[in-house]
Amino acid sequence: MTIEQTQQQIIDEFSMFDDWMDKYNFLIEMGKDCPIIDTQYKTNNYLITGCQSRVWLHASYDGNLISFSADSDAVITKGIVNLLIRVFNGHSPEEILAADTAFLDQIGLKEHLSPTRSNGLVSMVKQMKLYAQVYHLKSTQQTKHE
Amino acid sequence: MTIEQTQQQIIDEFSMFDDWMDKYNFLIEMGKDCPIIDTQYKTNNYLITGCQSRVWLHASYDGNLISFSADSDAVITKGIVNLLIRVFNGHSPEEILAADTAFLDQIGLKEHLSPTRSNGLVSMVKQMKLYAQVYHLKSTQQTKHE
Amino acid sequence: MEDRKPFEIQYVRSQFPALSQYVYNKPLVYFDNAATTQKPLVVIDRLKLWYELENSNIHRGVHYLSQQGTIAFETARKTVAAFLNAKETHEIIFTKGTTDSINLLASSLGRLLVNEGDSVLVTGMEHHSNFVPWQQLCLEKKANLLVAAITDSGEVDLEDYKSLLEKRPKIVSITHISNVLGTINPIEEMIRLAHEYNIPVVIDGAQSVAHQKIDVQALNCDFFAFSGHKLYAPMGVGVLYGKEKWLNAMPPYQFGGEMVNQVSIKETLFNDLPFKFEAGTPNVGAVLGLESAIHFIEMTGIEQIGLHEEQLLHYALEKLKEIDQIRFIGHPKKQAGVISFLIGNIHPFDAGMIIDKLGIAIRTGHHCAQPVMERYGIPGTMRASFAAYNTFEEIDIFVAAVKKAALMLS
Amino acid sequence: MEDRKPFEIQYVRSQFPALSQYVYNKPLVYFDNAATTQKPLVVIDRLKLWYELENSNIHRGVHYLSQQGTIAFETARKTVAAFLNAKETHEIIFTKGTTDSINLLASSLGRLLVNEGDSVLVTGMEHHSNFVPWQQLCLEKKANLLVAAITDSGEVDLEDYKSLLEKRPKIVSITHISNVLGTINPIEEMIRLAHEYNIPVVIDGAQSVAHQKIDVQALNCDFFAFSGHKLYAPMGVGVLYGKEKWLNAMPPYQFGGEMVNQVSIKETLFNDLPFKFEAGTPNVGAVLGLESAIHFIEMTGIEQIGLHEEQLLHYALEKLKEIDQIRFIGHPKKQAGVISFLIGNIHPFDAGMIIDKLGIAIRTGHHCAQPVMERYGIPGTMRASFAAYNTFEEIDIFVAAVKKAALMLS
Ligand SMILES: Cc1ncc(COP(=O)(O)O)c(C=O)c1O
Ligand SMILES: Cc1ncc(COP(=O)(O)O)c(C=O)c1O
Repeated sequence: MTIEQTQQQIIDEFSMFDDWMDKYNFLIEMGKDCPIIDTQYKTNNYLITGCQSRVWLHASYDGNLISFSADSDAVITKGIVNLLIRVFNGHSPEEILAADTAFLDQIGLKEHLSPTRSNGLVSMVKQMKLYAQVYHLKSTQQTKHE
Repeated sequence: MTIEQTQQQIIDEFSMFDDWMDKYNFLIEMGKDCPIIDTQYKTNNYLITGCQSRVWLHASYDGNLISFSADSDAVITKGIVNLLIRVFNGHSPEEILAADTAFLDQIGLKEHLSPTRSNGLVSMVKQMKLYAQVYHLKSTQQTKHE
Repeated sequence: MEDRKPFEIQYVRSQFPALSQYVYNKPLVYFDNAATTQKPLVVIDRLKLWYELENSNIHRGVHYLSQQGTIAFETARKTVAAFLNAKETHEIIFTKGTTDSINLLASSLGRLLVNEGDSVLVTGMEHHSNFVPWQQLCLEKKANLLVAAITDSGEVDLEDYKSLLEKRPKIVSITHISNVLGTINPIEEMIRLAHEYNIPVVIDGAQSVAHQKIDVQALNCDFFAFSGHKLYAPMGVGVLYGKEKWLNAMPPYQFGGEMVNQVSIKETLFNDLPFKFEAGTPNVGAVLGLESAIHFIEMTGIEQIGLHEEQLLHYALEKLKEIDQIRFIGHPKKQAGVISFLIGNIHPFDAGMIIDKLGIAIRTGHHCAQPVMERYGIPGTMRASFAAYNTFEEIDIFVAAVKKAALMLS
Repeated sequence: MEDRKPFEIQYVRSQFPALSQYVYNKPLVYFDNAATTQKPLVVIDRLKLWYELENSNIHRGVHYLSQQGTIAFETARKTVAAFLNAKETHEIIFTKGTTDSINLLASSLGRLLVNEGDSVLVTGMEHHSNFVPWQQLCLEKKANLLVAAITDSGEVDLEDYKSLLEKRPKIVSITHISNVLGTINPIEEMIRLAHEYNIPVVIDGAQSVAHQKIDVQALNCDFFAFSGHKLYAPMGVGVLYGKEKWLNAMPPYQFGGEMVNQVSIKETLFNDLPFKFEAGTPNVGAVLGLESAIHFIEMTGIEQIGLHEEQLLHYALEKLKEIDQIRFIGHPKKQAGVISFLIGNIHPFDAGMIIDKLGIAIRTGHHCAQPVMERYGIPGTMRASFAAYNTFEEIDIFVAAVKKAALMLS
């Protein structure tokens, strides 16, 4: 599935919820399902700043695709990270860099997109794109070296 | 004349003026008539602070009565000082200390009484009373010594 | 309590336009009063009148508007002095808030009193605004910051405080009421103890001034700082009360118009109190708004307000106890209308998001008091805080919301 | 000029409630705009709306009002950044006014750059707020304050300025427009000259920002400071623009809530820009009012405003020349809508009192620029200063009043 397709899938899922309660219950469930980060990465180095809850995010790269794992001490935050991971996981750095995140607005999480929102959704997206940027540079440099 | 009598006289004089123009013209005339301070006292020591215009005030004491002289670089200010001098001149320290200055309000100079009014009317009255205070202490101490 | 006049809560509420709004289609329950209070009509109208008809720059102006503005501003200073029972009107300095007041002190009083090897004493329950300025002063001066310990129940450990006083700190700066724990500190005693060593005491009154009568002469504190916006007044104005002898001895903080008497290329002579500490165009509108807020408090009755808030506190504590796994952070013997709590291991931010969706404004997080969080080993708390206009019904709605959040999150 | 749109002065005036009042039974003529401007309805209404419906403490709050307030506040920051054409939004720091902005710089930039034996360069036409902070910094650091001379016509002596630059001052801080003389300084050139030595330049824009388009990137100044209240905005808010690299390098100024990332008993980690420089609860209401004032200016057109004020200036200068013994203090080649004058040897305070009684608000005195008074050997001046809403008829009334005062006092 492309990034856009996953985003559309999430939009469809959320459209079934009548009210915010169902939506948040769903996020809470997603939070429980989050691909848990390896404890060795649960350190300050992997901490995303600017959040009221703490979020750790790790990315690995197989030379082709990136996979993410994360954790947070707040479950709703974890649900939101997990949404992002579902969207970006298993894509190339270039695809991730090119993607937009308007779907968050469409599923009614717009309020979380404010740069000053203390859950740091914006910081998370930034961090994921940063990983993609780094791996993108790595792979282009490797290509050059070859 | 007592202090109260002079004040009443001034109130009567001002009551003849129909508008502020006449009043200010009168103050300007009074400014020109101000008992001019001896140039030796036109120094920073005799300067009253807190005025937009500069005012120098000097007092002398003959062991019984105080006389004041003053100058200012602004003529309306000088007119106001002169009013005060007319009221307080030739009175004993005790009379001056006991006097109030409500007449200024009654002649329509109330605005000048605001503590932040930059012509420092309040500072002038304070300074005159301070002289009276000093001479009062002097005379009571002398009495004690005798 | 029998003979107190009925507190007309509906009348009080009717004066606050912000309270009748809906948030997410639910009537707003505003329990974030320790962060800032809503504003009564008298305050909003005062601001409006100033800007519609009276606005001008004050002091030194000869023209009518400037004169009238100056009188109004200086009258407001008298109102504040009377409100705090300051001895002299010029002991009242207008600042932009508590943080500004305390930074002024850390700079000016700090330069006057603190040298290398000296120390400054605060408590472990300070807001960052009464902690970081002193910490940074000490770092700069190579002095020591002494921090009086907090007990498990959320009170200052007076024995520790006394033993730290023996180190003869140059300044003691303590909060009157903790913005996290609600603790009302025994500042009368703490001031008395510090004065035994002739140490000047700064009181951070940000959380107390809207809730109980403050008498700076009776307290005998050397300084008292608060923010207008936590006292039903506009943002952008605060107060620093200081004893005349200290304010006279202290060097100025900021430099500029109005605080200056005479300037030449070579040197500058500073103005007298209070102007010495008020550089630049003051926030006249907000100062007049603060005066109106004080009138509102006096009309409503500060004792009545305090009593009402105390009843709200006890009612809320009782109701919250019904919730499984509720954990109160701090349960001091004397508590103001501030409650910090957690539910089991639920993250306060999770619960806060759900409670928000129910139309209730509480605060979650560390409340700018990270040393307190560290003390209790928690990431943050949920905090509900009350003002004159809150009701028992609002507490019912709030407790129901907390229960719902607990249910969703466990 | 032929094809400019007609400037609808009556429409502009109708937006300012304060202008339609009477003072001493005479229609108010408000010519004290360099001290502070009157406020348009959009600004007053914005304040009202904030306090009636939106008020809350921003940042870090999860609840609805706090979220919305935060978004509004940060959007206002963007508006200010666009208004000044700053490269980055976080280069905009909200302060309480120009004086606060410059004191911040004298403290933070001063600590970063100025040491014993160094120097700081200002001009002889600075407002005390851009003079005393640097003077006191130099006194504290045992550094030298260099003061560029002023010519008889009221302009900075550029040769003197250049020769002082050769002393390699660490900071140059200059006013864009003199609040006494109306001189528009050639700051583009002055900045360029300073940059040849890599010296950062601070611009005091208090008197310019409401009268001409400011583009901080085109100017290439390192800092630009102004006050909201001189720009049709409420009191209690100012701006400090600074280039990111400087703001990042500078130590914080005040300490407290919001500007802190992490606090422990031992140390404190500071927040990123712009929050690093914004300790304590910000004046949200006034910041939103400032945003509305910028909208007012943009709707009216800053070029239109500037042109209108220029016409008022020239008309007033012509008219005043009719008066016997009129003395203009300063007659720079490029002059903004600020006129300082004297009549023969009449004390400005005397004349000011009479002009006041005729319903006209002008300012008399040293205008917080005593070094300028010293330069010209005068006790003070009368100053008339114009804004978007002033009219030619008002100038006629004003000139007639000056004539009357001259008559009464000679
Ligand atoms: C105890 C205490 N001190 C200081 C402050 C800081 O007040 P302000 O942000 O108004 O400067 C607060 C406000 O949160 C507080 O609760
Ligand atoms: C050139 C100049 N700089 C600085 C200031 C100080 O501004 P504020 O009093 O708003 O801080 C003024 C205001 O009079 C000014 O004209």
